[in-house]
Amino acid sequence: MGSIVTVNLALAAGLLLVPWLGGDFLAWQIGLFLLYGVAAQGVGFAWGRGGFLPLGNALFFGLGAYGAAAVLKATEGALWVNLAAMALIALLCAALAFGIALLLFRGRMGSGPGFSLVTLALVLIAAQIAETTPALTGGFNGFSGYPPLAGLDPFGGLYPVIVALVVAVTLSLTLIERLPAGLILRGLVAQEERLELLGFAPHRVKAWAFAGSAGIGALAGSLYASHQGIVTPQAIGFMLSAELVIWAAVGGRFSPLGPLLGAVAIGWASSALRDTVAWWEVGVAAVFLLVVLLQPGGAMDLIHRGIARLGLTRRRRDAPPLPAPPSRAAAARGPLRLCDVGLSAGGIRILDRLSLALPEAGILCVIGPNGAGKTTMLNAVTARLPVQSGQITLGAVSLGGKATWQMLDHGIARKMQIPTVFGALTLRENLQLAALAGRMRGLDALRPSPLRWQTPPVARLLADPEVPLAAGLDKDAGHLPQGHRQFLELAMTLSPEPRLVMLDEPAAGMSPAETQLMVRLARDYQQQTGAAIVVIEHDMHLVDALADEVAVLHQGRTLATGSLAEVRRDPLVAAVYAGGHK
Amino acid sequence: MKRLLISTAIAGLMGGTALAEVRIGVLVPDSGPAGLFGPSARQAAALAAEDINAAGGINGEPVELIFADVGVPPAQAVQAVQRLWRSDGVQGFVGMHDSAVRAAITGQLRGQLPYVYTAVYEGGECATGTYVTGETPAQQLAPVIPWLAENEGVSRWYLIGNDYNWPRDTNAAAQEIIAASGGTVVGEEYVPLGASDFDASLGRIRSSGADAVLVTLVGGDSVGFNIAYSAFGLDQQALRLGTLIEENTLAGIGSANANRLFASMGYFAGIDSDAARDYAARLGATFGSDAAQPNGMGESIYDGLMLLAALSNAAGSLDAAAVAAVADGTAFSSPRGEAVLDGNHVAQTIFLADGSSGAFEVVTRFDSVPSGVTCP
Amino acid sequence: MTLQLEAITGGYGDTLVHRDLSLALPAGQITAIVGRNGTGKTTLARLIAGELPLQGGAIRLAGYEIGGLPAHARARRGIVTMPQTGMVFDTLSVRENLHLTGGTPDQIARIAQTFPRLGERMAQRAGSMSGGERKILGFARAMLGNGKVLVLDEPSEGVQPENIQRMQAEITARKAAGAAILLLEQNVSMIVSIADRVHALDTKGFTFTLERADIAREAVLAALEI
Amino acid sequence: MSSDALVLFALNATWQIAALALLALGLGLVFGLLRIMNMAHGDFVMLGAYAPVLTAQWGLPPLAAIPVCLLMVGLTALIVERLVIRHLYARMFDSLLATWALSILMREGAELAFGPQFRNVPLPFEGVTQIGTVGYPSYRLLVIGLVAAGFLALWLWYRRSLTGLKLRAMVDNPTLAEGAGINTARLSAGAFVAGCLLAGLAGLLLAPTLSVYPGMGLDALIRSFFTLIVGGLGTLEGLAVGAAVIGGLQAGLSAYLSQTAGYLGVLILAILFLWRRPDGLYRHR
Repeated sequence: MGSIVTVNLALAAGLLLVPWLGGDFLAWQIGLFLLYGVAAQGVGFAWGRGGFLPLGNALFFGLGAYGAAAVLKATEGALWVNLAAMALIALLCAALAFGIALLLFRGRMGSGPGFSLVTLALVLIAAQIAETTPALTGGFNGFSGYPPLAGLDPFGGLYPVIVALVVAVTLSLTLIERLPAGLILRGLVAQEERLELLGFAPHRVKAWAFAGSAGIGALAGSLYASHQGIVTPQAIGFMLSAELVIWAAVGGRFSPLGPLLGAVAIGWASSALRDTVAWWEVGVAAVFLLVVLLQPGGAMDLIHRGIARLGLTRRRRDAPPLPAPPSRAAAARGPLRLCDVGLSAGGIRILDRLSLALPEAGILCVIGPNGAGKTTMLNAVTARLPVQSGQITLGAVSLGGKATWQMLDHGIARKMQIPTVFGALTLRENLQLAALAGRMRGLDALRPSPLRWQTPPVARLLADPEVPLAAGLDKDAGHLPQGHRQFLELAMTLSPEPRLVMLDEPAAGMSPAETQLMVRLARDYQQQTGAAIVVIEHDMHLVDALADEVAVLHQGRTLATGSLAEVRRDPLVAAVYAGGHK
Repeated sequence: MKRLLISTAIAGLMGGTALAEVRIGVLVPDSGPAGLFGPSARQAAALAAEDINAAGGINGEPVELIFADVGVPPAQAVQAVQRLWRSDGVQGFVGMHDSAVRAAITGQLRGQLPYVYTAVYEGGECATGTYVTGETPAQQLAPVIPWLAENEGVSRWYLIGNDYNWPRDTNAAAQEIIAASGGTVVGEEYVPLGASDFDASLGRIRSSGADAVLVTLVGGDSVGFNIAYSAFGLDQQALRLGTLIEENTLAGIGSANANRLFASMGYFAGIDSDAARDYAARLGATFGSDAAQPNGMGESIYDGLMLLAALSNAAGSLDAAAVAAVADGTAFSSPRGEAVLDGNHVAQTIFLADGSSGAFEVVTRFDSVPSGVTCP
Repeated sequence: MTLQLEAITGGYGDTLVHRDLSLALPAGQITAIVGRNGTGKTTLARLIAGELPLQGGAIRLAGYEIGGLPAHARARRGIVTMPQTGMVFDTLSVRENLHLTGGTPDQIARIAQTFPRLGERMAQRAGSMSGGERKILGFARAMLGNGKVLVLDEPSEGVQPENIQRMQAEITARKAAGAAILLLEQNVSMIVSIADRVHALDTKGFTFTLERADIAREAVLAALEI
Repeated sequence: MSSDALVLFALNATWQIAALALLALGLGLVFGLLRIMNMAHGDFVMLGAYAPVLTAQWGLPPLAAIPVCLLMVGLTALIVERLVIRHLYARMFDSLLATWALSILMREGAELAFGPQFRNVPLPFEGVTQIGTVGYPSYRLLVIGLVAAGFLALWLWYRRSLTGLKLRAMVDNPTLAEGAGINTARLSAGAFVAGCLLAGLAGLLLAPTLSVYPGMGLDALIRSFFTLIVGGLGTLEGLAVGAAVIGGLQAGLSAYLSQTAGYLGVLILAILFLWRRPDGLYRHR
């Protein structure tokens, strides 16, 4: 926490010194670039933290600016009315962005360029409307003739207000990184699939990020109206949107300060060079190109690396863990049943009227030759693939039409075949995210203490001397060897105390000792919680050691169920394996 | 051009020591859509400064020009204006740019410095301390439409422009003038800036039976429209009148597509007068192969500087209040001819030129045309 | 031509799957590797093909080091790989799939006779066929052209027994023509029928080797830990 | 509506569609084959449009514009591929941003090299062809014919030639394509240069109907983008369908409402497509 306060105090002090050292005029100049910078911080937040690139964020900047101008004209400088109205406009912009993102990301749209292009089209529409409705916006010539905020002189009193906004936004963005919300965002970028299996809805997470990005842009825009005394369609146009992205990229989109630095540095350099150097635009474009090619983290990345080299980064102190609140996943009840489930992909029938009743407690191992539909069955249960016919029920509840992220609240957790962990996050952060899963509610995302939650399953795993996790908690999960990754994913899967655990080839790539450990951990969890566990496995030793019951799948159907010895005796099973397949 | 850039850059850097000069800020578009007027505007400014200094400068002091690029969004343009004003000690401004930038600049200056706006525009600028030499719709149309009715026999007008303030205000003025001249408006439409497809509009023009089209499209849109217009043979049906088609735009349109294309402005490179010929010759002599094609938009900076110098010399200083006190009736001359300040606009000569040959040939001229703008 | 893997190291980025692994694939021999899932058989195939970068060691084809060549250059030198998944071009027709490998019309006609399912579906999009049929097509692709080293990753998975028989005949024919063949299989019968040498692979490397005379079902199953 | 007006509308719509398809072709090729959003596409169109300007300036015969265009655009594309694109094949956002920076560089470079002013490219031949009672500019009819023939030839080439087969194989499964001995790096470079050359040729063909200036690329880029979005990114058939829908919608709305309505209509349609049918009208695979 100390460094956040230091950085922001230094930022505030440095910015407030500008008028004192450089005069009101310089402060006025810097003020504009700071406002652009705040809007670019919004872009950087969505892009660097949320992982999706908005190409039309001037939409919110412009709406904020036009809105504030209209309010200022109507209310004639009553400070609190003005401020309340500006806050309201920012909230409305945030709500608009939230709605847009929710609609777009809920569909088939990933974080790819589709979203960027929609925001681009939106800003083109907005600019066209602003340009061609003079009665409303003043048209091309702009909206003017309103007093500045609370009568503050753009060359005097307004500057501290801008600095206050800059510091407030920077502080908020820095704080969010240290809060559960920031961790969830980082998880989103690192491994969306795992986040979803941990019960977080990616489209909602992205919508919140975009709402924040838009709200920040609108706040900057509303002060821009006071700073300029005129709002023209450029404030809501494509070119400004594009520049916001350039500033965020060059300054560094991963850091709250990066976009601010980019906007002030490029804006100020452009304004200084524009009139004397014919090449200035080429220069800015070349710098942008070089950053994209060679320095994707922007200038702030260089600065961070420099600081790290100087050894100035501080180690974070570890606060003592807190007991985590009860998990919603632990409360779920009812055995899982698949009834005549059919699923085809790419014209190939993978599940063919598959019926399978899982026990409410105990361990079921699912075996079958490659291509029998074992993993697809798990994909059908966790709604990763759409079921085309049949029913999947959990007790009395039908799981049809539910999304992957809703499964955890029904008590279902899953470990993937290829372990999916948050590779860019440390082990500790992986476990923190898993501790939030199924337990976090509403405003917990903005409180620091949930990051200290420790769940009973993870506590047990960390206390187990054989489990190779406790030693390297501050290492990046992406650098773990395959076997250790399996244990990390197991810890994350068990952390929310699910009633139904699905383990897809949990021992792949493991040594015999590790395999034995995995067997013991799965058994322990089952006995401690009375949960149901489904294991897909090829390794018959493991099946033998683990299974209370075995189901054999073949060509998308259940071929046999029973104990391992029983299914081994089954002539149908023997026929399938006769070809030599295990 | 490069030499000029360098010399102004050096002048800018050395500015701190050369106190015995009057500094004027010259606002021209070097970038953006109007960037093509940048070179001719800078050259016009250089010639004007030479002429002002040769005639004794402003109040006896030599004039020094400081340029700023205002072909950028208003927020960035006013940064430059403020810098020239607050850091470089500029005492007055002359600018040729779009109306959004003008509105932003008048909002910043608030009448504290004299400011001359020189671009063709929609009219109506009445801010304190702001003087306008640019042609207004009333000036470009009031004498021209009746003349075309009489000499070309046109009466059915179709109005087409880009969808923003200037074309809409121009057409509002045109409506009245056409009605007063006995003509009718058979169609009026606006296309978004950056449009490239005019087929639907051309179909409407054809079926409207128009015999004249008033074109208030700008830049590339105007070029595209006029090319398609001729491709469809509409030049046979209706003549065109443009109020912002200068030499560059005409070059883009091409001689093959310019049949019966008229333009109405305060300046054309082909004006048949000693002042205009002298101006063209000096451009060549001063800038050699770098000389930009002279045109009404670029040349307007010359007029602006001449007006500012005349105002200052009349007032004895560039103090805004002193200038305002003597402004009305101030006269100056330029390659366009003589002009007199009437209110804060000028009454000036308007030329009607025919571009059919690919170069504008002045058909007729109208002297002392009033701006039609009266400020309260 | 003999392919020689000399102490190769490689894997996925920082995650190394093989360290200092050595193996010889002699010309005119079928070498099989067995091992559980996750021991790195597919990774080995990808390292040989050049899909994954070699992080140590050398790969020599007839003595010539090819470990630094891009995948297409190795393919042109005669290293043909049939991957375990994605072994066909789904959007191309069966004929186009075969044509692309350098199969002449004669060769294509012959292979279509060998595998009648392919012959019937020449104009069909490969992606619309069943998993087994695509395996056969992928296998047929690997058999066309002039592969000197054939790396076959689970060719029999999901394939009907009669077609497995045909595959074995094709492989044996290529062996007779002098190709070095690497068979990565879990199908014990196939290995027992045609392999000249079997290596058992574990996460730590090769554990033991069976020569032709010792290759029996039980011994191979032991390697698979079934 | 009279039959004349109907014929004229149909011709105009056809022209719109042909021009859009021509403009979008290079962009679609580069995106479809390489998954690179070439934001500098419009600037290659611009470069191609300057070829006849330079040819005239150098006093060369008009037909020399074709080799000048191919040489100028091809060399630029080759350099761009080497220095920039090659490093960004798997990085979609980065390639978008880098080509955008390139776009600014090319536009500003063109302004420094060619000057900011508008250039006129005269029609290679004048004249109006009578179709029934409707006269239509002959050059436009020629371009429509060329585009139709070019598309057909390209489609056949893509479906029938060995290079076309290799390209399709590379798009389908790059790893397997490498394994089949296809040098995908060289093929990708070739595809990028070809896409840029098509953009340049579009500029060359459309130059006599457009305003030619350094900033003309932006409009070409945006129109191409929306064509691709509606058509579905990546197939020739989809591109033709997209051009038909966008061109038809714009022509229809412009004719019956206004140009602004046509412009907004296209934007709204693009948003709807990106949202509900991200694969476009013509489903890929």
